[in-house]
Amino acid sequence: MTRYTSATDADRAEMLAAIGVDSVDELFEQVPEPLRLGRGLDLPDGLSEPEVQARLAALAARNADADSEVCFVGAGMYDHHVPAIVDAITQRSEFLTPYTPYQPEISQGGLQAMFEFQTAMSELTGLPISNAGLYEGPSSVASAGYLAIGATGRRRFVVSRGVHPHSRETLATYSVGYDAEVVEVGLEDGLTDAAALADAVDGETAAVFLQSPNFLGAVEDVEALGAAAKEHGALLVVAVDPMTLGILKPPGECGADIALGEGQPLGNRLDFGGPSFGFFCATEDQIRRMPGRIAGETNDVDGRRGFVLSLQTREQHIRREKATNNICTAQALNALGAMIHLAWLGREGYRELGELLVRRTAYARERLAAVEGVELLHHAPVAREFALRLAAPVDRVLDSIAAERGIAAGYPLGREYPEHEDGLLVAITERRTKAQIDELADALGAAVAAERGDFVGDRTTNSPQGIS
Amino acid sequence: MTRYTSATDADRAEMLAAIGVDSVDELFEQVPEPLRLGRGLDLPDGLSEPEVQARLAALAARNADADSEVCFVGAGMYDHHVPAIVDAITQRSEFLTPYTPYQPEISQGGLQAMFEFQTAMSELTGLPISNAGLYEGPSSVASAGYLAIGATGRRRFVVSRGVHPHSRETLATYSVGYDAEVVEVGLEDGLTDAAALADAVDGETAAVFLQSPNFLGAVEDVEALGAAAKEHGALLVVAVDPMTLGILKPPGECGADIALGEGQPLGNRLDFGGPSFGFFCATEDQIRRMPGRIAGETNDVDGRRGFVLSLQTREQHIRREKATNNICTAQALNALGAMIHLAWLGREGYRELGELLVRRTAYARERLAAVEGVELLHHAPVAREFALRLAAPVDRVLDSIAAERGIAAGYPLGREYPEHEDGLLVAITERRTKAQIDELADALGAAVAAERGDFVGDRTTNSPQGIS
Amino acid sequence: MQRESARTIFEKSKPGRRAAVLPGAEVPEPPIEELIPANLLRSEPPRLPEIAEPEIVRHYNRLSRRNFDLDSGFYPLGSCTMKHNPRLNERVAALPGHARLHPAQDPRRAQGALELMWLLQASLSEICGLPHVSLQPSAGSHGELAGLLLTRAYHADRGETRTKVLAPDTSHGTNPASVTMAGYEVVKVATNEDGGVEMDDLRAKIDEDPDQVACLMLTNPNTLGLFDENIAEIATLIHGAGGTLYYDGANLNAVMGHSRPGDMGFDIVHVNLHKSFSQPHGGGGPGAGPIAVSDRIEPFLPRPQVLRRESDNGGGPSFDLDIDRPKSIGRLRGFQGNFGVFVRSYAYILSLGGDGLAEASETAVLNANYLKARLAEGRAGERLPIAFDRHCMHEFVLSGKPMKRELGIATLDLAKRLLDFGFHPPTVYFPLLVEEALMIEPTETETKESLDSFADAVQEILAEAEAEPEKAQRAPYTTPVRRLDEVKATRKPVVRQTLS
Amino acid sequence: MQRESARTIFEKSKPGRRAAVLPGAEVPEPPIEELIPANLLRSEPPRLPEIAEPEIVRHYNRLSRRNFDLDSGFYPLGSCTMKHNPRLNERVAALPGHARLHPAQDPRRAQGALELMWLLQASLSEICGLPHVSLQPSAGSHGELAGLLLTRAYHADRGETRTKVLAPDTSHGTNPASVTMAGYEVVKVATNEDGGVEMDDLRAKIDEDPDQVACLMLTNPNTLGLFDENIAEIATLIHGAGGTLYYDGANLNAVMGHSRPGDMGFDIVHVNLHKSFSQPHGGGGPGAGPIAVSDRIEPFLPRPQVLRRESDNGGGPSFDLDIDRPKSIGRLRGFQGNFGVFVRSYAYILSLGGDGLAEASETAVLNANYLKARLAEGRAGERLPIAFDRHCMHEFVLSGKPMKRELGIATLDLAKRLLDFGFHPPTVYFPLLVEEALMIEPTETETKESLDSFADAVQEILAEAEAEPEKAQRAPYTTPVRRLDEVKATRKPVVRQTLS
Ligand SMILES: Cc1ncc(COP(=O)(O)O)c(C=O)c1O
Ligand SMILES: Cc1ncc(COP(=O)(O)O)c(C=O)c1O
Repeated sequence: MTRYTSATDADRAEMLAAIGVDSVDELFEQVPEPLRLGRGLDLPDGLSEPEVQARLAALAARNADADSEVCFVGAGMYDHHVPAIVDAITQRSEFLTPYTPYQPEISQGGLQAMFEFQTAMSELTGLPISNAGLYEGPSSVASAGYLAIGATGRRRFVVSRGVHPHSRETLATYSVGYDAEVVEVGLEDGLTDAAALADAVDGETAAVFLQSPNFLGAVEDVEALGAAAKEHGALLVVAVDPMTLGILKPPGECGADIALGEGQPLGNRLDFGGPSFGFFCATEDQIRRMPGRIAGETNDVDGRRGFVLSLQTREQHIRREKATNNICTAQALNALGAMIHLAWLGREGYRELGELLVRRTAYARERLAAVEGVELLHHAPVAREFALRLAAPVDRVLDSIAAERGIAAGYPLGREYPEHEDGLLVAITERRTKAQIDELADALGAAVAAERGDFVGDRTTNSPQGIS
Repeated sequence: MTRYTSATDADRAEMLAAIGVDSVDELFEQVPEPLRLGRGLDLPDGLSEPEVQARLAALAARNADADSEVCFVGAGMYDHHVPAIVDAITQRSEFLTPYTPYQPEISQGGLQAMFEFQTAMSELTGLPISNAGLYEGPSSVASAGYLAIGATGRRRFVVSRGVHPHSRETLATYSVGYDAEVVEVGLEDGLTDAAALADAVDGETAAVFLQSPNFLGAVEDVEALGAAAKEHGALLVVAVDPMTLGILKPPGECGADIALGEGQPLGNRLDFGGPSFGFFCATEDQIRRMPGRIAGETNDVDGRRGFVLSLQTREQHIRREKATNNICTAQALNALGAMIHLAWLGREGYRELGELLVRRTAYARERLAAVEGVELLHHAPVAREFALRLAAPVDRVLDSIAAERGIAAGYPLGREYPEHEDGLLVAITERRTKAQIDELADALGAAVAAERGDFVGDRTTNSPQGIS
Repeated sequence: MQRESARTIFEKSKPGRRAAVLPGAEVPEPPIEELIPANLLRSEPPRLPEIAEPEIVRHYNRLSRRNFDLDSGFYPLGSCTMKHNPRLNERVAALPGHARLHPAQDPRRAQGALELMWLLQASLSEICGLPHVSLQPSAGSHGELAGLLLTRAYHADRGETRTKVLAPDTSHGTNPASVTMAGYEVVKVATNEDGGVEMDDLRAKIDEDPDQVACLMLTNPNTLGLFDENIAEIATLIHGAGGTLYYDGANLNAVMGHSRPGDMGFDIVHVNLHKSFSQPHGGGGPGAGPIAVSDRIEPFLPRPQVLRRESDNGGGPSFDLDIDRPKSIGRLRGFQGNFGVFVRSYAYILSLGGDGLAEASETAVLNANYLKARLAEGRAGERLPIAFDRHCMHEFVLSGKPMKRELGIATLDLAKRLLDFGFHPPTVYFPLLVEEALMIEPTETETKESLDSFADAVQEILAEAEAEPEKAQRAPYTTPVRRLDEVKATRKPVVRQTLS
Repeated sequence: MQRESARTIFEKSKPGRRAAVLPGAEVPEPPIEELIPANLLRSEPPRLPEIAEPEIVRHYNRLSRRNFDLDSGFYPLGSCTMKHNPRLNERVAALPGHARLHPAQDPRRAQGALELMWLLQASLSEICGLPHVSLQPSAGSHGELAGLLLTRAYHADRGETRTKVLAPDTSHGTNPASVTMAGYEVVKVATNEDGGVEMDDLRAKIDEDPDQVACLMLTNPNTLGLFDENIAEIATLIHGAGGTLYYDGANLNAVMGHSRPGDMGFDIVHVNLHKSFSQPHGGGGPGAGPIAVSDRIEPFLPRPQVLRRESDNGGGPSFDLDIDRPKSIGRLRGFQGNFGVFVRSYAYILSLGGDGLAEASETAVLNANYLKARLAEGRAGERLPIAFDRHCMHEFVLSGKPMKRELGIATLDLAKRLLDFGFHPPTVYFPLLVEEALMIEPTETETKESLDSFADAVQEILAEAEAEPEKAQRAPYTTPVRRLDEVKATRKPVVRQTLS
């Protein structure tokens, strides 16, 4: 008997007898001898529960997490408060342990939650159709490309450089398979270059991809930018941050055909990047091209209301090579967490949260831009994240602030935007207080000053370089 | 509307109308005007969920807990591993949020769990009757005193000094109400002085109280000591550590009338001392004198098996001033945790755990006693905890080891035993590895040496005095 | 809820199965007999179940589905304050700094915990209107015992010995039980037609032998849900006789931020953190029963007490545990009390704030009066009259006497029939004074819709009973088990499983 | 399970209610229009539900009770490996150092996370017998797509363009779907009478145009639960044609520690961490689909890859994220993959150890063969014959064809009737090749008792159907809803709630 199993020696004997073999080895004889491993796996012996826990805790202790540091890093995933009821509910066995609701009669809980989730996401984005969730943000962007090819028969994507770099890269990766071309349009003072975009879109364009707020935090004028797509019959695909949709005009009202995004800010942990979920909403006419599961309302033989996986004919189980997407296991539990978070926020709370983010962000942006050696990287309107330019090496400033103040000051834009080696992206959530913002301003001032001193003059000042 | 409530203005208006009043204030008019507070409570304004969490996390961060220190402290509560399934199950709403199972038809889950718990505790102690749990250890000792008075009509308790100091003090506190006398019997080389005990017990003695392993970790010969109680018709009450009963002879086989103890080591967190639970087992003839809830098996009108709160006629709801005890709300959830832990350990695992504790304890005792400046405080057999004598001030040694090694080295016996100002009590659990024990030996050697140096000679060595 | 037949975990056991795997010994493994004398050892391990982890989880998950809980629906159990249990409180209580803190930790390394206790004490002190608090008692009844021992110590300190504790006939059973445990004699005081203390009877009981009056224990609002308007006069009488006035705080949820026991004249108050302060009830605990007391009682408080020291050097204050309290009644239990409960309740107080607590009480009172009004209508108004017809506070008591007489269904039948409608029934047959009593406490966290549907259910059951009383008499029908034979369970108690 | 009628949370909404209270702004509060141009702002907030916290908890707790889950009972869903989900893994995944780690954290301050990924990669590499691992794919199908894009990159790097991917007709639907997404054409390969690849057909399909063969995707044991004994020869053929061999690892649970895909000749393997490695299925995710590959495929792996650097100064190794991979196919998603899933699966591997994994597979195979034997008896043996009569590995496929013909009840009816017996039905109507298929995978964590009672239930349903086929045809009866109109749901899809 190994961990989590029940077969005692007596059980084994009875079972082997019923099967009519003498040993389990006999059952493995169908594996040709040369292909049998013939040795134990070269892995450590199993450990007891307290030992495993100690081992994992020791690993975890070597990460600087958002409890041990004050986290101003965003770049697509945000340190939002996850309401306690989200954990309490999603950890219930009944939600945690079943699989995809193939048997709707005994899966009404999960199916109804999907239906509610779809309703909520549809409300958020202003588009009538939502699926029940995809893997995460960037691969959802890539899936939108697949849909657009199917819908338009074209194979050319025009993508704003304001779209998350991971999304752009994922779209490019997938596009090799799609045999599609990806054309990028640059930014001007933080916003998608409208003229360049209009130039880039043509009659061969399957879709135009925008993000708002974009990666630099700037709120795009999606409606205006989208005109080029409309004109040429391309789909308008807009990636959005679900925490801003209480405030910003929903993509559905801006002419978007598809609105999608990374769902992490809604009820999901940071988790070093996953699992979270992607949401995916579209106009009515795309319903049979949607990727992923969709729950639908129906009734049972007694007329009782119920929910099922609807439109399964789009999916790979039935359509196989003609499926609208290959996605199968997705992120149901994460989408449930989002729905609970949204219900907890509620109509008013959701709007208020958006307002809180916008106001604290405005305060932080002004406060930080006023720091000596710090200036705005762009002047476009922002909602919850903004970009600065530092007059000192960004990585060294970040190291110093982390080591001395226990603050993760932001995301160094140079990682993905060579043109912004001096750029720092700062994100705000409702967990970032005024006091923390003020301390960041102070820390940034001190660190930039120290590094500039270092840089232009004396290199002996003890600017920290190690990490805590 | 305040937090967690639902009454909107519209609701309020409708409800007031139905009641026939104009305002809620009118309902409060039954409180005479001079007794109305007439001002707001002098408490801070309510906080949002993330703020409350941050506030509590900041407080928690100022405690050195058994994750941040290696904990060799015992003294009645122990740093055992709580299996993950204990948390997962006890946090289910269905166990967490109902109250006492007054309506058995909709409380079969809780009642059956109590019945299982009683069975398990009865097995552990070797006594036929168990209740469903009391507050915690020491007050269970005091409750045994009340039972003994009722059973014998006598009002004199003889208590070994090996019984937990908190238990002895609690018994003394309650005994003022019982109008009972408490007589203490000392220890000899760690064990209850058998001759003194025999002298102390007389025909007026209601009960003899022993603990095994006792507070100094020594395993008592309960059977031999108990003879004095038997002889004089006093009840024999034995406090036990539930983690040792896979190994040690159960009190029921040693002539105990009552076996009880602190339940924390079974499936309960340290929690700075509570909530945990007390267990309380007795011989058949005490069944109608037992304190606390007892679940019993019965059947429903259709013959279906079921469980109810049985023998409620003992309890205060029915018996009022004649109740066997005043306890009402007890510690049901904590007892459930214990039952799950015991099921998880299982028959073999429970015994193995006892063996592991005994062996690691023997190793640690030998290892630490071999350290220069350290010797055994007593030579009696031990199971999971043992007492040392240090040749340097215990508090200073503890401070030093905590600050320099992040180890909570043990419990300073001087806190409760003035005769053992130089005593240190060291506890072992399955979480304490050989490596940790070895490090403790090393740390103890270094600290004792440093403090002795300090003490006899140079006070300038930098022995730490602050705390981390 | 599940209808499958009950099987205990012992019955699912099979020799050789197990869940736990333990760490290796790592140290020498001599036979145990070499470490502990054989005569002190156990011969056979206890017959704990042998079962693998997956089946343990299934077993207890299934059992859980045989429980009705606060998150399943309306739970108007009078006197129990079944209010919402915020999961935030569970989360903060589980932080390692709280949950993994050893109770014997050096106070200098447990400053956060001691400060939290101090802050909770200060909050309860303000809410109760009494200057000193001990968090030690583990539940309400433990607080009662503490209060009575404090009373005894207070009188003893003045060289007095008093023998009697007064309590109204509506008092909760723990009150008289605690009185006896504390070595006093209970003297019952009658209830007047407004549901309050019958003043003449009180005077008579005091005048009998004022020197023997140690204490009067009172719940206010009382267990009828009514505020005793004579409380000031009662206090004068008791204090005049030299007794203490004890406040059973089970009903504090009615008056938080509106009226304070200290201001009413009470000397000692217990607070059930598992009622007004949202600690989940856990199927019968854990809870906590802190006590708040006046200056004259303070010297006798249990030890240890949390001590706050201002810093000499301008830093923050520090906290310690004070055991040097010579007049203390001593300990009532081990360590510092149910700290995990303190964390939850303090989080709750922080969440609501002062105004929030006052609004919570307001809404509790509004909800109770609304439900009372709904149940004064129609059939319920006739068959289930209110015991004392006044505005109530946070709860109210109906009498099923006419219902029983006229329809032949007892309060118990109504309660059982309510189970089929998906409600937890009210507290029944308490207070004893009201015949066929139903004690209903909705709490502030229920919606108007829940109250309405409960009222509708009661009306429907009464209507049904007119036509078909057996329906209620034989209820419930839809629960995992139907009515259970409690008499058998007490006559021939089977309190553990027989194992082979 | 509950029978109450479904109401969505939107239907429980009432204007003005709310759960969340937000922190105060703390900063100046100008109108939002002063911060963001009005034309970019929303006019009306989305109509999210308005509801207080207690009712949200009740709503989702109630919904949960309308789900059957792994902890409710036997869940032999073929191809899905519904094994026990240890709660230990949930606990360690929730540690703040894991759960609260920002994905863009500087690798130097995320060393524990990167080391954990590296350790998991090393473990999967050993289990699969392939030297390199990328953890990035989010699920099995994502791994498939990765594998096909790797194949494309590999061939492109050699200057080749190939267009065809071969897959047996028993393959899972994600395989062909992934093939199309990756820009290839699917070529079906037939199944032989032993349930394996029909070698002649395979040769024919290859020979048609060997230069166009990019890849063969195979599940082994295949979706019939049978190990393809010709795998070595298959590998030779595919490699001979220049194609890659892709292993769909959904069935890895059969062979852990017994046989390794790398040793069988596979170039690319995906592993479903939510199957063999105990990640809970979450009602349809999250999961993860790491891929293991051979040396020749390694240069093309997605980026970033975890990099281990030995220390120069004798200290421990350090870890980094390598994005400088010029031949990489690029990213398949954001950040580093489903890290929380990695934590759980690594904890699982640590718990079982090498031998434990091998024993898990052994017991999975034992359980499947035992259940197969029990279902070869009596009525089931007659009406539900095994599709391919050999010893199976961890699962097996029965055909309901005789049952349908002789008793008039379809596989679907049997499945629905099983619901009334408290079981989750097997996977049905897959693989497509077997008529009226029932695909049964008990996993290693089930008890013999569970297997026996499932077998008994099947026998009983068949017996019942002889007398009364309508019983199964109209089943289920005891579930929260009965058979649902799926046709209507697809014809006139209602995929969101209409709000007023
Ligand atoms: C009025 C009243 N007094 C005292 C108690 C006893 O409190 P506890 O159960 O916390 O001991 C209760 C509740 O059970 C009560 O309702
Ligand atoms: C055989 C087989 N292949 C592929 C998959 C796809 O895996 P996933 O659902 O993780 O994308 C599955 C499971 O759903 C499967 O059973």
